[in-house]
Amino acid sequence: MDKQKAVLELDEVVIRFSGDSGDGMQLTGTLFSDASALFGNGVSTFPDYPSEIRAPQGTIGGVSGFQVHIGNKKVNTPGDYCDVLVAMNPAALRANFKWVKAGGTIVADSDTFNEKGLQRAGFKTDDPITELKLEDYKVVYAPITSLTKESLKDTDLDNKSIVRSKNMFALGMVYFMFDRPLNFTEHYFEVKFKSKPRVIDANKKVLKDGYNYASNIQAIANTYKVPAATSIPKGKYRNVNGNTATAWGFIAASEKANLPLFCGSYPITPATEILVELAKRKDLGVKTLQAEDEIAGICTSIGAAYAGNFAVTSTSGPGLSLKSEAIGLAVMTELPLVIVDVQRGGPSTGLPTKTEQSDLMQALWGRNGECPLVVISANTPSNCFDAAFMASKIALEHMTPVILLTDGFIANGTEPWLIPSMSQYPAIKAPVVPEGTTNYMTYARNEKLARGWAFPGTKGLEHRVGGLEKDFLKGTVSHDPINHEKMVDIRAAKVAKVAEYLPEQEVFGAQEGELLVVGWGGTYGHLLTAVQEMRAEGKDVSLCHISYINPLPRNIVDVFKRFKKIVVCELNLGQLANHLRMEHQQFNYLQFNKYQGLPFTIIELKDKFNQILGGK
Amino acid sequence: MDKQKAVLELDEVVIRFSGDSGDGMQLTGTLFSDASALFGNGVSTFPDYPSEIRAPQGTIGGVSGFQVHIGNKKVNTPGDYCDVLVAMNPAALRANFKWVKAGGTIVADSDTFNEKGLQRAGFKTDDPITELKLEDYKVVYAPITSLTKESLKDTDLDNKSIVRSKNMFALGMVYFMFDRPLNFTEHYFEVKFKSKPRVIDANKKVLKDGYNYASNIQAIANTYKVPAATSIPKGKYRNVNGNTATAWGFIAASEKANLPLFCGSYPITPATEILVELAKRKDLGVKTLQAEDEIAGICTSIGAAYAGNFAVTSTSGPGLSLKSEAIGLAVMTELPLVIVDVQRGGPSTGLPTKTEQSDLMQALWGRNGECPLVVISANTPSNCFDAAFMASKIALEHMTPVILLTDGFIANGTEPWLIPSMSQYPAIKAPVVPEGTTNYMTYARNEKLARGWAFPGTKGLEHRVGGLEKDFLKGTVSHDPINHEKMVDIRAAKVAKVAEYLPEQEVFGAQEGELLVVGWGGTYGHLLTAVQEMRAEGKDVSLCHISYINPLPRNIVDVFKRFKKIVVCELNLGQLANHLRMEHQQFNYLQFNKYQGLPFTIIELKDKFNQILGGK
Amino acid sequence: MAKYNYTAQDFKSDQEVRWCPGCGDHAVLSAVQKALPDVSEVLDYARERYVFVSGIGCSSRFPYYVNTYGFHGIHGRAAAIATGVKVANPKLSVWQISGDGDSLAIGGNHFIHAVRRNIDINMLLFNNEIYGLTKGQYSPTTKLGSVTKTSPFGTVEHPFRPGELVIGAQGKFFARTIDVEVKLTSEIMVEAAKHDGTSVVEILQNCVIFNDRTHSNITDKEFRDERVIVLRHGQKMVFGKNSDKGLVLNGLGLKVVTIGQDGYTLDDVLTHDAYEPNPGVHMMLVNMEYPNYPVALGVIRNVKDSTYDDNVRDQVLEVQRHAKITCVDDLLNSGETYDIK
Amino acid sequence: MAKYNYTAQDFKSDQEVRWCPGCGDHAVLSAVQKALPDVSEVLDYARERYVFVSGIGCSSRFPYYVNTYGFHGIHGRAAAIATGVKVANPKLSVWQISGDGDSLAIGGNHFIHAVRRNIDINMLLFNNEIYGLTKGQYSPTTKLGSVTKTSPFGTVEHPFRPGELVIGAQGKFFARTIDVEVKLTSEIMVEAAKHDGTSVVEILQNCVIFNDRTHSNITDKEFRDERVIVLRHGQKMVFGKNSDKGLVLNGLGLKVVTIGQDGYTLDDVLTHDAYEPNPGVHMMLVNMEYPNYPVALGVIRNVKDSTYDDNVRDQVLEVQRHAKITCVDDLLNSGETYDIK
Ligand SMILES: Cc1ncc(C[n+]2csc(CCOP(=O)(O)OP(=O)(O)O)c2C)c(N)n1
Ligand SMILES: Cc1ncc(C[n+]2csc(CCOP(=O)(O)OP(=O)(O)O)c2C)c(N)n1
Ligand code: SF4
Ligand code: SF4
Ligand SMILES: [Mg+2]
Ligand SMILES: [Mg+2]
Repeated sequence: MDKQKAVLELDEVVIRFSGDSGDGMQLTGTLFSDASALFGNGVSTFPDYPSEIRAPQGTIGGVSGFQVHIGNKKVNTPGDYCDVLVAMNPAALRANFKWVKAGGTIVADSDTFNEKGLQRAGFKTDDPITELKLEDYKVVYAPITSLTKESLKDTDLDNKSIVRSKNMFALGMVYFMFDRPLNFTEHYFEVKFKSKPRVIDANKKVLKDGYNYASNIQAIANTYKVPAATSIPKGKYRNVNGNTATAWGFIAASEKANLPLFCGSYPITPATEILVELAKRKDLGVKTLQAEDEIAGICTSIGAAYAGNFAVTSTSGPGLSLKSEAIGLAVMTELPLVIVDVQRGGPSTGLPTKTEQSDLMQALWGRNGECPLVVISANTPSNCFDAAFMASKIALEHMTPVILLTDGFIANGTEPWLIPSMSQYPAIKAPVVPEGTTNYMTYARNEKLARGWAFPGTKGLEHRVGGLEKDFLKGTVSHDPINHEKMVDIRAAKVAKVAEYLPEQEVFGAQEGELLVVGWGGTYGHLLTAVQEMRAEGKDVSLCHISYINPLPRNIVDVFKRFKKIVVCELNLGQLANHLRMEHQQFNYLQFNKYQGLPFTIIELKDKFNQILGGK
Repeated sequence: MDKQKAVLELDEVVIRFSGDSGDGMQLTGTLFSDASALFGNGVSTFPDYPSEIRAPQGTIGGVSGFQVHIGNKKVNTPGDYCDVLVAMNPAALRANFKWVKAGGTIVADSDTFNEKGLQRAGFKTDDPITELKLEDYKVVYAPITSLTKESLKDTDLDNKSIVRSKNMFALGMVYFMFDRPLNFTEHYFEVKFKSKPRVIDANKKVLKDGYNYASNIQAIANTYKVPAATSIPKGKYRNVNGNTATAWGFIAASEKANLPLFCGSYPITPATEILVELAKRKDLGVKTLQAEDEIAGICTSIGAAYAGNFAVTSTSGPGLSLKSEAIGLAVMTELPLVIVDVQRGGPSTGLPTKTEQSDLMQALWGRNGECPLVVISANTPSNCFDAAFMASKIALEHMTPVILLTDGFIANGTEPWLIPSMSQYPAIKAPVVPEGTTNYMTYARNEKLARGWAFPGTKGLEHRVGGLEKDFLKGTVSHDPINHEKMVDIRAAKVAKVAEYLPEQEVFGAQEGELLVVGWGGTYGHLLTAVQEMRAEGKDVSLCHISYINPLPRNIVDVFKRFKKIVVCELNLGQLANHLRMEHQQFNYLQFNKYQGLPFTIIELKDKFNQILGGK
Repeated sequence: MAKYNYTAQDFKSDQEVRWCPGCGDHAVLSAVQKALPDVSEVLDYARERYVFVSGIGCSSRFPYYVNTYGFHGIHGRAAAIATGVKVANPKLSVWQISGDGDSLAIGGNHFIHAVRRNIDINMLLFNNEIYGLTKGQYSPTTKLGSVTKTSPFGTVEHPFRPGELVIGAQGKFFARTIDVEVKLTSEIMVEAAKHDGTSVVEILQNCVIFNDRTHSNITDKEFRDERVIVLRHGQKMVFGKNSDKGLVLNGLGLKVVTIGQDGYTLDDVLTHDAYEPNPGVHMMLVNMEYPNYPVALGVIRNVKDSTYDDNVRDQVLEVQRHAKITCVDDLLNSGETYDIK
Repeated sequence: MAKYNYTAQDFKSDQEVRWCPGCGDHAVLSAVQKALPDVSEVLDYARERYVFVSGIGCSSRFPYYVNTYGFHGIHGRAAAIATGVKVANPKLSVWQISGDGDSLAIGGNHFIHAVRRNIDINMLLFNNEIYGLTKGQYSPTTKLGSVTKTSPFGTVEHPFRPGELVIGAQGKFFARTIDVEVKLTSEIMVEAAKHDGTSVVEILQNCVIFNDRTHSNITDKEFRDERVIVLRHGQKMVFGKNSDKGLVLNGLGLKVVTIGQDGYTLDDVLTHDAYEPNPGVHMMLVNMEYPNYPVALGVIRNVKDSTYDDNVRDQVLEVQRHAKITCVDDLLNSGETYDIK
């Protein structure tokens, strides 16, 4: 090992914290990323936790990880591979070593690398480093558990609490390695444990002792410095994950539409936090109803929409399946409703805590009959806010259900977000029928082809809606064949017409050329980074990342035809590619697909693009 | 009116019986079609009834119709327009006049054309014929109600029963018009009312009196004769509708597979009769469970499949929506299961008693995750038997859920069916794991990529399945990324592989040429007739009617490339066309779509095909 | 001092009523249309405040025929839709219309959860013990052994007793009536409307086409008085053409006695207490079946408790009283933020 | 004469048990694994005859850990899947494993219908009053006012009492136990297995992570004896560390008395009759709540009635005895046919 010590300046670095589910790795990673964001770095994070709450201690099944990517400019992904891995036990090492860059640094708690620990993690020898062929890596074995105990032996904390503080010792070490100030984290302790001064002191002490220990030992070869970003816009920031941003986007839409927000929902990983976030907002008058199941979730929302609230429902893939029939009812009754699907690995229960983009076809087609609706997607954690806002605006102004697709990766991932002001957002004007309107025709339409929305309780607008086919104007039940044909057409036309009110598709990079990368949803950061890097290398690659999937942007054909080749990249078997084949058959769509429950890596993307460019 | 009377010989004729829901038109039509079938005609029928059980008497909403097409050779559709309309009241006339061929014959019960009746039916004048511009039609006003009363005045039947017999009077009239013997129908009375000789006599009398009345009056210009078909294969026949044939196809598969049949289902129009038919078959050991809802319907079936029964579940579009999530479970657990969807007009509750083909995309894609399964369709009422048999064979031999799509039109329609012998059908061999097998690997696969099916209760084969992603071999839960990718691929490959075991696609007509008509499902009779007629007229048109939708037949590309133009005809907005665009993007697919809740007419099909041929 | 002066006519819509002639639904519709003017006066509800929500079934066409707001939902989901309507706008008077299949088969889960939450809606359960609209399959209330389209050899399932299920789900209001008793039905509708919380009204309804006379052994005029007992809070539990029969306590159960016989006097007869929270006696009353007992009609259980919609409203008000965040800008700027300069 | 001589070990699978350390599920698993050898002897079940069916939730991972057949279903559908398994092969001994969310929230409908049908399965309801797997949202059994992830200001819903709901759905067998009482749980499992029909066993289970100590005011060792009563058929309803407390009838209700005080003797104390079909007393027993009453454990209700699976089997046999159609060829040629010559 290299014994020299110096402060090296880096453009970016990726750190992965990993340990048992009970080791507090999510918190440790969050604190590190918050400190880095406050320091002015570009930051992107991704938690990676098991579907068990707490699998048996020390086993691979129970390993919980949290990856942080920081940079001296905006970073768009949490990073493919990490420079530093913190492994609180052998299982964490075993589960994560393949994510460490060749020659990277591994900080391990040597106290846990005993016979029992190694065996639980499935090691066959007492030399995990050799066993995993990590001889060329920089491994820092530190007795973190015993040092933590030592550090806190004079406090009156019980033993369990003391041992639980070891993550802060590790964090202190990492802070030293990356030349980070401790004050942000110390401030966090002060707020969090306001009424328990002794706990504050203890945490500060462990953190500091970890920091000092790292500075004292010779094992840490270098410390790194990732300077604050200069290219990042100035202003007030917060870190935000996709689920919180989604919830807040709905609340923002409710404010702009001046309609109470109602969310009928049922918990499901990884969408639950949207409901959790909304439930907190009684201060803003948000009503959440945790229903008995997903069907009741959407049906209460449909009832609320009929009654004049702005209604949303949140779920993940299996829940979207259950909501299918009721979505059809919302289409037929032409009520505004946003259904957000935080996609996860499928089919069936599948891989509930892993990410995937495999619900697109279900969103487009998963209902009986010709049953069109708007489908849009979100790109990044903070973009979930805008996507939720736009989904709401479309639903309310066009009187249609909208499915918003996010995914586990952006739902749980965080990034710094330049806090917007609501004054920057457009008004939302639903076609509410005013009291006093005479001769209200339930299915008469405005220029958007939206019907008028009359609220129960309003005198003179009494009317009936339902799931049977509707008369073209009156909205009464109609079995007339020609009326049905007209209604099928107009429902399709109404959705198609939304494109006229949406922004045109933008292209990152050259506006014409060799290769157009097409993507959608949560792969944005990876696709952008890959394209950026390749463009920096002089390659003729551009990115067309589609947010509006149905209807597609009105200029999409113009965009496509300016490129020689198109490659559609998705975390599924090619669902957007198929959608494009249906909508715009004239183009040849190459595909790049991955379905491992994991995001793309920049490396595999660039390999693929280079191969396509080379193979022309 | 032409006063001459003669027996004219016709190749084919279409008769439509229509009246109030309570007027017994379904029975009347069925008796006429049975008599014609027994006589040796080609026959095809279609009932057309309202979604109300019994709407108010005399209103349009309550009109129930039954159309019968008979010919001197096999007829493939119930006919576009009718030669003769029987209208038991003004509402029936109003609802059906547009279905009468120009100049056709209308037989009406003049007793019901009073002020009240006309008004209920929405006539504004007392002259419905002029009001509907039917002056050029042959209208036979007969006082059917009073003549029926007269006919039965000496019986001891109560008045209500007497009036209810008027349909038999009308039937007698029609029998005269078409020179039909009465004995088949008389025999029916004898069987049906075995223990009530007076009822037998009364019915025979009314029928005869109707016959005689028609022969006596001068109003009936001609009687027609449609000779028995000579081209129809000889043998033992029965009339069958699609739902019965479907149910029987499952029972046949159960016999061939030597596995008990289980059906968990929930009633829904127009699929209910499958469950009804299966419930009758306790004699053959069929177990039906009328579940509390569609989800329980499929889940009990999945449980039964796990336990080693051959399991099916029946539904229509909204029910298929509800089953989505559980279908994913069947895909993941790789259990055999047939889901039959009798399609109806959508979206949502839509037009429950009308036909449509708009659930194809839902069948293909309506589930979370990458969740492939086999989708096949049935073409005609009697073909439902073979389709259900094949769906079962595929499910059981390939260990996969199969969705069988039929529709309201063929489910309720009937046609004569040359009764097959079970010896003509192939054996069904499910990959059941025998007791004594050692080292059973739950997800190890055979040459079809089907896993072995081990029945609970068998010693030594204890295993666990479920909805979480499965280990490639052992079938235990696996969160491994590469394993997931392998499993997504193999599930897709398993379904794709089914094509190797299916018949190649056949083409009716020339095997290459100008225009290939592509269709699927219940439009077969109409497409075939249109293509037959055009070929007879010397037009270069062929028909490719696809039964196996996913996977498509392995020679489909070969078929398509031999034609200059392809037109895909469907009762939806173009779902098969879109499926073909996804699967075989290289061809240009013209479309002809209709979505009025009605079948195609031969006329509109031929117009369209001629236009395409002309416009080349 | 009548404020609205509505008549039944005001609650008739222009839609043609499409039930079979002779269907019990007609009578129920008319009873409801007769009750609503009273409800309006008693509770000060203008016509536009009513919303009728239904599922799918013959009975579920009901909303089309009432001249106010209406939602004809999907099969089984009426309770969930109605819940959403009520929570979204608690000022509305929400009426759920649902058949025995709609509310107890496919809709069973929403039914028990609405009852448990005690959301303030009025649920009319049209119990014809059959699926009418789909033409005669058995339902969860069909009597054991009945031959129907899907049970050609008789059903093999024990039916639910709706009242028992309601109590099992913590129901606070349960009433029972029969279609032909229009006056009693109207009276019960008013009581249901007045009750805060989920009011379940079971209507023994005749389906002339597919299950004719299923209730006839208690509803037929000639012996109805002897086989039903109409319960009214605070009144003695007497019945019979001559009001000479009564219910008395017998150990832990109930017994039918003839007043004046075997030493029983009117004093021995129980007085109906619909307000008793303990469900014990109400459970016995809802479970009374002919021929051992008269079938109980009227409001059997009517207990005050907090409602879901009130609780939601109170909680929102309470939180808002102390709220620091009052608009989205506040929210976005709350918690951990930092400045990049 | 033991036939199988199984031990608990025979029912342990090779899968690593993945519940949190301290989770109540561990104890239940062990109780079941201890009971199955007994069940096998008593009912003559070989190991391969058991099938464990579950939904989704922490508790629903149970089947992976039992070395026999198992089906880990989808959320809420365990009762429906288990029903299908049992009807398909009535010889199997079917055990349903399900959490309070799985069986009473999303699975509520299948739950009440399985109970109503009296299908012969054993349902273990792991009631931790929380959604464990999804990390701590309230469930339909969460106490009113509880703060959870989705009720930051306290819940506003009245919880179900599972036993009450079971009786409302015509349940014939209901028992209650607590996770830590491994012996009692094992004993109840054997009783549940012996009962023909749906046997519902509510297990008061602790979720150490998201709802720690929710049952502790009755399960904590130091006062457990004073706050629970273990009911056994035919035995007096006595409880307390010194077995000096008992339940007596008090009008239409129950009352806790101390034997030897206020003139109460052991003779006054009720004897538990689990076989009584009339649900009156059982309803009171399942509803007893601390602090007014001790919480009832043991088999509270155990009533014989025909089961769905037996009825199905009997009907098939009966029909087949007179059957004219015995194969598909018969069927195709039955009814109206005709010859074209
Ligand atoms: C999802 C779904 N499943 C099934 C149906 C078919 N269906 C419509 S109404 C009904 C049952 C009707 O019975 P009930 O609720 O008792 O009402 P009734 O007609 O007797 O008034 C059924 C099974 C449907 N419309 N939707
Ligand atoms: C269709 C569907 N909806 C929601 C979920 C998410 N989910 C999984 S388990 C669960 C609840 C778990 O609670 P409970 O049934 O009480 O079991 P416990 O974990 O407490 O044992 C939920 C909401 C899911 N997996 N599938
Ligand atoms: S079928 Fe029965 S329930 Fe339906 S409208 Fe007719 S009589 Fe009424
Ligand atoms: S989260 Fe709770 S219920 Fe789930 S395993 Fe952990 S302790 Fe048990
Ligand atoms: Mg009904
Ligand atoms: Mg739970």
